Amino acid sequence: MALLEIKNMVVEFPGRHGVFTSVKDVSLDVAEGEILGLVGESGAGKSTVGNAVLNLLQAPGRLAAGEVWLNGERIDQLSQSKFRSIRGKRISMIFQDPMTSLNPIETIEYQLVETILTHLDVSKKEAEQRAIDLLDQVGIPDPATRIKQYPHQFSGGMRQRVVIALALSVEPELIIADEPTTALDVTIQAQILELIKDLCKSRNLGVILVTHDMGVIAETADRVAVMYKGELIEVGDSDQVLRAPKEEYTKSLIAAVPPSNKKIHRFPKVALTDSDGSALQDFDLKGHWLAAGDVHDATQGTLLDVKNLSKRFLVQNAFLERNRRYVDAIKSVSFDVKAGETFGLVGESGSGKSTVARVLTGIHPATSGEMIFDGKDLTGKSGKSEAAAARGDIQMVFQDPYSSLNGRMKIGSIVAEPMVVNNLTSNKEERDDIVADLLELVGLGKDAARKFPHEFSGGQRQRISIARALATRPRFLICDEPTSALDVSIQAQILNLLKDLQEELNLTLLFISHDLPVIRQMCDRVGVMQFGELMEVAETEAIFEAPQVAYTQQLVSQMPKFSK
Amino acid sequence: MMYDNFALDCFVILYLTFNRFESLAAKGYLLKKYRFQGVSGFSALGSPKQSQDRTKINSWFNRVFNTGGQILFKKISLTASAALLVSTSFVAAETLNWARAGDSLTMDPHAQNEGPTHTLAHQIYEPLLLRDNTGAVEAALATEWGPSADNPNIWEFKLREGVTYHDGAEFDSEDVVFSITRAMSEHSNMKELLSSVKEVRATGKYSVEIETNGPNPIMASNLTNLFMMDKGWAEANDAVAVQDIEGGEETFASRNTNGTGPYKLVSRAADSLTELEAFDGYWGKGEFPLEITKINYTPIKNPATRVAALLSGEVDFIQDVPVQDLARVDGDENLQVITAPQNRVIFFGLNQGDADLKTDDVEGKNPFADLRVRQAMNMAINREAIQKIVMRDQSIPAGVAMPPFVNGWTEALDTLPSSDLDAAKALMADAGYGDGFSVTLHCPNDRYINDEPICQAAVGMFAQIGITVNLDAKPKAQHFPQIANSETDFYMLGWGVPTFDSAYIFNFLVHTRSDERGSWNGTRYSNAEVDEMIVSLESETDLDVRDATVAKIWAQVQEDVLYLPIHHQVLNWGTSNKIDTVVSPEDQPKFKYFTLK
Amino acid sequence: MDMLKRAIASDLFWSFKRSPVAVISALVAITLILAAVFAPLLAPYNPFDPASLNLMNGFSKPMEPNAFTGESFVLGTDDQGRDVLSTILYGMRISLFVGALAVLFAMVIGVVLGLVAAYAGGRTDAIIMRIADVQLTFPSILVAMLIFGIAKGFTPIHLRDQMAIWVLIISIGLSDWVQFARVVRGAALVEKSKEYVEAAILIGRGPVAIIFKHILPNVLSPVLVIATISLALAIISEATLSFLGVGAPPTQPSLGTLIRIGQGYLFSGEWWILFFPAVTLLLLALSVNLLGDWLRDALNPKLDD
Amino acid sequence: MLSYIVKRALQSVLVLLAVGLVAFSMFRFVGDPVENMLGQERTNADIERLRESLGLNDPFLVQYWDFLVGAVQGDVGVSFRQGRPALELIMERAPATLELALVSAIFAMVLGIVLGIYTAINRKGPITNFILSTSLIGVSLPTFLIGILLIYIFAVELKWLPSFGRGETVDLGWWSTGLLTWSGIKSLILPSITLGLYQMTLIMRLVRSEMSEVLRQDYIRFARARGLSERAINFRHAVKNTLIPVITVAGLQIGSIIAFAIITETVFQWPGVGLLFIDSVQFVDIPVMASYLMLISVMFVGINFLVDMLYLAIDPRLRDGKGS
Repeated sequence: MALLEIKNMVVEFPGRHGVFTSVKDVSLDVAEGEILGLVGESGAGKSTVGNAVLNLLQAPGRLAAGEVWLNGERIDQLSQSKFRSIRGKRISMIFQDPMTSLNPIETIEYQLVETILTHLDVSKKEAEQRAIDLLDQVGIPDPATRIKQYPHQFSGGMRQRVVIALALSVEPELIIADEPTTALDVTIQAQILELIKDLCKSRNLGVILVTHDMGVIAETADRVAVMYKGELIEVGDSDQVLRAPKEEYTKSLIAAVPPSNKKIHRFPKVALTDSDGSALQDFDLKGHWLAAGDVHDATQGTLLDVKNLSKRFLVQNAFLERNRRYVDAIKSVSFDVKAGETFGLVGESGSGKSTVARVLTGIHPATSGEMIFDGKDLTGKSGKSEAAAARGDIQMVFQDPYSSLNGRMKIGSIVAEPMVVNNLTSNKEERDDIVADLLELVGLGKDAARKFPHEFSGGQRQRISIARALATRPRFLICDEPTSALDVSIQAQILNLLKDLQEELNLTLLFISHDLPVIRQMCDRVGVMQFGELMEVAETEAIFEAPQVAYTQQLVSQMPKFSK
Repeated sequence: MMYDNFALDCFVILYLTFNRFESLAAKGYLLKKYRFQGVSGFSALGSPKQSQDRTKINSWFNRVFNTGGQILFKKISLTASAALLVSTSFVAAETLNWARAGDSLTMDPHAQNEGPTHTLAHQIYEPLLLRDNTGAVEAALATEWGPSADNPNIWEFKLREGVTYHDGAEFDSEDVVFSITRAMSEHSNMKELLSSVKEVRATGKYSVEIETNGPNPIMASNLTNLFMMDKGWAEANDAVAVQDIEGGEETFASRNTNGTGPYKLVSRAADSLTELEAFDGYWGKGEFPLEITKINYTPIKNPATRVAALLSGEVDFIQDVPVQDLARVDGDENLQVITAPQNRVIFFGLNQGDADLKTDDVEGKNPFADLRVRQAMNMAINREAIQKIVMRDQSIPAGVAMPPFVNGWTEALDTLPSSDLDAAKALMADAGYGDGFSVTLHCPNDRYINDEPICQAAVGMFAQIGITVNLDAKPKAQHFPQIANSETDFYMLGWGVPTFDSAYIFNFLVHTRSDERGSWNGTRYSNAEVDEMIVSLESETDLDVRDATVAKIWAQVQEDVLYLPIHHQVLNWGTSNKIDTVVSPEDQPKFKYFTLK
Repeated sequence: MDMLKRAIASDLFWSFKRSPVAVISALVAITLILAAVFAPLLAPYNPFDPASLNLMNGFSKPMEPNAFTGESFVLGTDDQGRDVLSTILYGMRISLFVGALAVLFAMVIGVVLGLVAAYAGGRTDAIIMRIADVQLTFPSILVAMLIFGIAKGFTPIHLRDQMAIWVLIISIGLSDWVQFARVVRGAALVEKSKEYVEAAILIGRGPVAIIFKHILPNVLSPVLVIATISLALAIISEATLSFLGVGAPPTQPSLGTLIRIGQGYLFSGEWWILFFPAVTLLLLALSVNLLGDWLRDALNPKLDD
Repeated sequence: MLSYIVKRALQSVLVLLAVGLVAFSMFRFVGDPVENMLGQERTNADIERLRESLGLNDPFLVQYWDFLVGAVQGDVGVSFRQGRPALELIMERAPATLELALVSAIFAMVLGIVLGIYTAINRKGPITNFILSTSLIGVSLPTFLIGILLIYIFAVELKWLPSFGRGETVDLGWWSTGLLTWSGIKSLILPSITLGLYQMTLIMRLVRSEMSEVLRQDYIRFARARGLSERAINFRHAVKNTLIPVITVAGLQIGSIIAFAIITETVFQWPGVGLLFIDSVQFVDIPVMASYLMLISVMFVGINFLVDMLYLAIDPRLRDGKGS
């Protein structure tokens, strides 16, 4: 008998445009000691399933049909008060973001003890001891001291351990982990996944691991359930589903995942993925404005030369110099980028990779160091106009497709703005033509110019962002995590687009990402950053196959492996 | 005999004052307009016992005239009248909760010359002479007084014997000399009233004389708010000098009291609560009703709250009842309203002296300089409508800027101008302002009864003859400086006459503005002939000549339409039914006269 | 037309239609505002024309002929013989005019300072927010009384009678800008950290263009909410100031002045002089407040349940 | 921590200086005190002499300097109206205002927080809608009218409560309190409701929106997922997190309660500093006006400072965010 059995679950959200069915007739089961990976892209309904099991659907969502059985007992019809004795005690949940999952103004002890006392008939003393033991079990050093601390005194990974301790505090039978490692860095992610796996096996827990990350599934799950638009597409053993998917959707989904073990030229075009509805047009660039001029072919060899670049931020101002606090975001970083190549920067959060991009583009001034672009000084030391002229050739695509476009401007104005500011065109007609062409080029069609950003999906917005970046006819395009907020299938399309544009327009790319497999697919050479320092620069394949520095070795070994 | 004339002068003023009451009352001029039966001060006058007093006084006055001023010292038969006033002997502790709009500013009796301050002081301190609740001058700490037979510049006073202060000290002539000298000192606010005094001398333990720089016929009137302090107490407590507010000091006397009055101060929190209780050693025991034994005095600023406190029974007596609430108060079974004409006339002043007005829209000309415009405006004011609607009958329309109590007042002068719009328009057209003009009217909004609504109503009335009046109504603190600094061309002013004599009006309102006179004359009116006549009043010893001059000045003022009179104010007191009193025309209740039903 | 269609199709309008409170308050508010705007056409009399007034009409009861003149008024007349209905309509004009301009004034100052503080940061931010603190120390009542005093000192005599309204606008506006500044600063700090601002810097936009062209449109929603609630507040503030004697002049009374005048007749039985203006003010302020409330919830997507 | 306090204190002094300057420069225009200080019988010569002796003819900066020098020594001058040191007057009246403000603040806070929490937990429903709509009436009518209506109903018609004043007070040293007598407490009821109604509505709305926000946080969902009771979630987790931002606003509100007491005190003849201020404005009693404004700023700055400290005490994130 399965630990948890979901039978024909239907979840509905009544809304303005009628009832939206988020989960359609899904049946699943989880056994003791088993990790079931629930995978799918955004909107697949995978998190909703988890919430529905625990009766935690956000209003106005409702479980419209289906049954949930826990250890032979039907629980979906229980009253809220009876259900409370199941939550936490028999089924626990782990949320995505450890930074927000803990009450910031109570100690860890308070939150643990409170949970224990809610469910177990033990004394306060016993509960406190139990809480310390729990922290010990999830791998928090010096638990007796740290238990008195507040959440903000823990790092992200440690907090997720606390969250897990909380979820385990009264020995539940089942844990629903909703994207438990998405907010964490690769190295921490590996540790947390390892912890979940250990606990599952040692305590004979059932685990539902909800995730969008195929690599995580491949590493962790015993069985996989694939969801798409509320429907369960395919269930099976991890190996079988990932290596030999039966269903078309699963096949195309897996095809879109960047493999960690090899470099492929292009992601295959897939039929059933959740496409952003755009199609890359065949576009004749010959004789076009974008390809006009000969600058793009002019330079060979090194296009950008960065020497001893440093950036220091003031984090706490004070009247006296000695009381001010600074943080060194980049410490004496040197690298060069050759014309036409894609140079990758990889690193975990806080490694300074995004700061490099912002200093290069002039969003932040450099504290010290040199940046020579095509023979011109970017720091402005040898003349502001020289730097400004060079900067016109450097453009950037940002990480967050939602915040990188001004929601109050029409797409046409957004794309045209760089031309207006830099007086690149003589009149509005010319500008409108170029905007139309750019939107065609990135596969959106010229009608997009009259719409507002909120009318587009994430992938489409990234295309708009790219169109804007191309509007000044740059030679050097910086992509700062351009796909980290996107689903894999969309990511595949955007990466393909970037590769196409690079070829057609002879662009040089600086590609910044925390995602090692993506780096492997995109880059010719890679620099690895940690704590503001550049640890290692090498050819991409060399980094992955024969990392030289210990940190790089750790990164590569701990990245979720999804090989094809 | 010269001297007799001075004494007479004083008597005449008093006589005229009373006579005015009588004649007004007799005509029903005041009475017929009151809605509230039996509550007007003058209907009280008509009550048997009081009219007896009045008759006595009148007959006595007549005697004075008939005997040609043989009597140097006058003595009002106070004992007799008091005996009539006191209906019953002492009642058990009776507390009166009393509220009015403002509080006394200081307990130092000479530091402020201001209504609420004097009113409170009157319960605690006493002057040599005072006005009783009917307005009649009565003996207080002086029992006899009058100009000296030998020297017209000297007034002689006989002091009451056996009077003690609240602390037990005895009252004598030293205290009088001390107090009057103190009131004449630099920081005293009472010194203007004593500006004619040259010296004060004790001529015996219980006799005092005041020497003036010239004959001062109205000395008695100037002394009715001049309180007597104990010299010993002041010296012991370092309170000899009057508090110097400008210099930023505070004295013992500004917070502590030691008077001879019927009530002594128990506690005081400024703007909040002042508690008084009857003084056991008061000399007037048996002479006055003194039925109220305890007084709690609270200023309540907001009119609605004040009325609410009366309606809810929290206070027994409020001094300023908004006219619209009189009916409600009088209709309450536990409350009554009593009214009396106040010694105050309300009028508009016009800048007729300047060549051009700052606030008008006429270029290069001053429309107010044209007599016809002033006449037209005088005719445009519908005084009866203001009385009926704005004042709810609680006013007496005025034809002259002089309260009826004042020497110089005649019925003829106070005749209302005809309210003839067509004639007014014709005058305007004659003057060349057929199409009207615009001007700003400055008005206080916290000084007189319904001051702002009166101005507002006047705006509508002037509009009828084509004058567009912009109304600028402001608190008094901002309004009065505009008059003083000649910043207004058209303003409202109210004038009370504490001396009951026309000269007071002329000095401040009619004389050309100069250092010593005309300080309240915002009209820029300057008539050398009139000025000369005004100055002559000060030393004119012949009563008939003086009266003739007064009449002449008034005739000129009226002819020139110097002011546009509106009405004489009427005072309203709202009290609990158990209280029996008349309204003091100076709005100064003196609780020793209050009786309880 | 396109705009209208978009507006009707918008989520905001959808949530509006579903909220009966919002619909009713909008109807009431719009009716009152229209009545005020078209007062000269709707009002049976012009209470601001002193020549047309007859003092003898004073204190007429609603719907009853006056004892002296025999004239009859729907809502009665006040102490000056003005038709209460007309006075309310004209008074509402003054109240709304003062309220709207005061809010506009506060909004312009608050939004500009808030944006500058957020964008510039550092010392500029500290100075602006410190000024805001000082401003908060002076409650609106004090500000108004002080400004009244100052304005009197600086306005030429012949303009002083018209000064009141403008002083009201400035003083209510001055005491209100801080909350605009605070909210805008908060919202702008969030917007400033967004990547579209970096994108704008990158393409060479100057700070002024970034502040006003990029950040400003994105912080307008909370500004709109505050503006609505401030409007109600400003109308009430004006009434309160009128009680302290620094309100609209009695010859051109606002609703607040009417209430100040009317409260004197609460005990005397002439209830209509207070009642009708008070109810109008209540309806106006309440409906605007309720609209603001609804708008706040509707514009906060997180609360959309 | 210490440097933070010193910094705040320095800033406060700057604020006070600024307030002093503004206050002083503005009061010059409120009116002319001379007119009120002299009786009706004053001559033009008297006016000139008094202006001179009050220093009103001195240049503005000289007057401000004198004022500042005095203020630093705790001497802001003597009331033109009552002839007593202005500061002493203010301090004598402060207890009345502070008690009124305190009771109003407690009324506003307690009711505001309770109703705010109720309406946040029960977001829809007839009671919530009723509370939300009727509470708006409190902010849709001017304070003075509410006060007068309350007097009319409870004092004049029902005769339950006093219409004015503080009732009997008891002196505890220099502090006079109305909280120890029955009549004092009865007298407090109407004024504190009048004064607190507006703040109550504000606080209620603030609590409601903050708490709605908090209830959407992940840690609340996580608490629910751990099986904690709704009671524990709402009152142990949500309320505490809600109250942190509420403290700031509530602090500011108490500051404005003291200032808004001007109106309430006028309506109820409450013998506090607000009433004193209004009397002073009408009398152009510059020293009292200036002291009042300084008092208000000191209070405001003080409350701000207290709020900051309270914030530090309550929120662990700030507590060692500053220290470490």
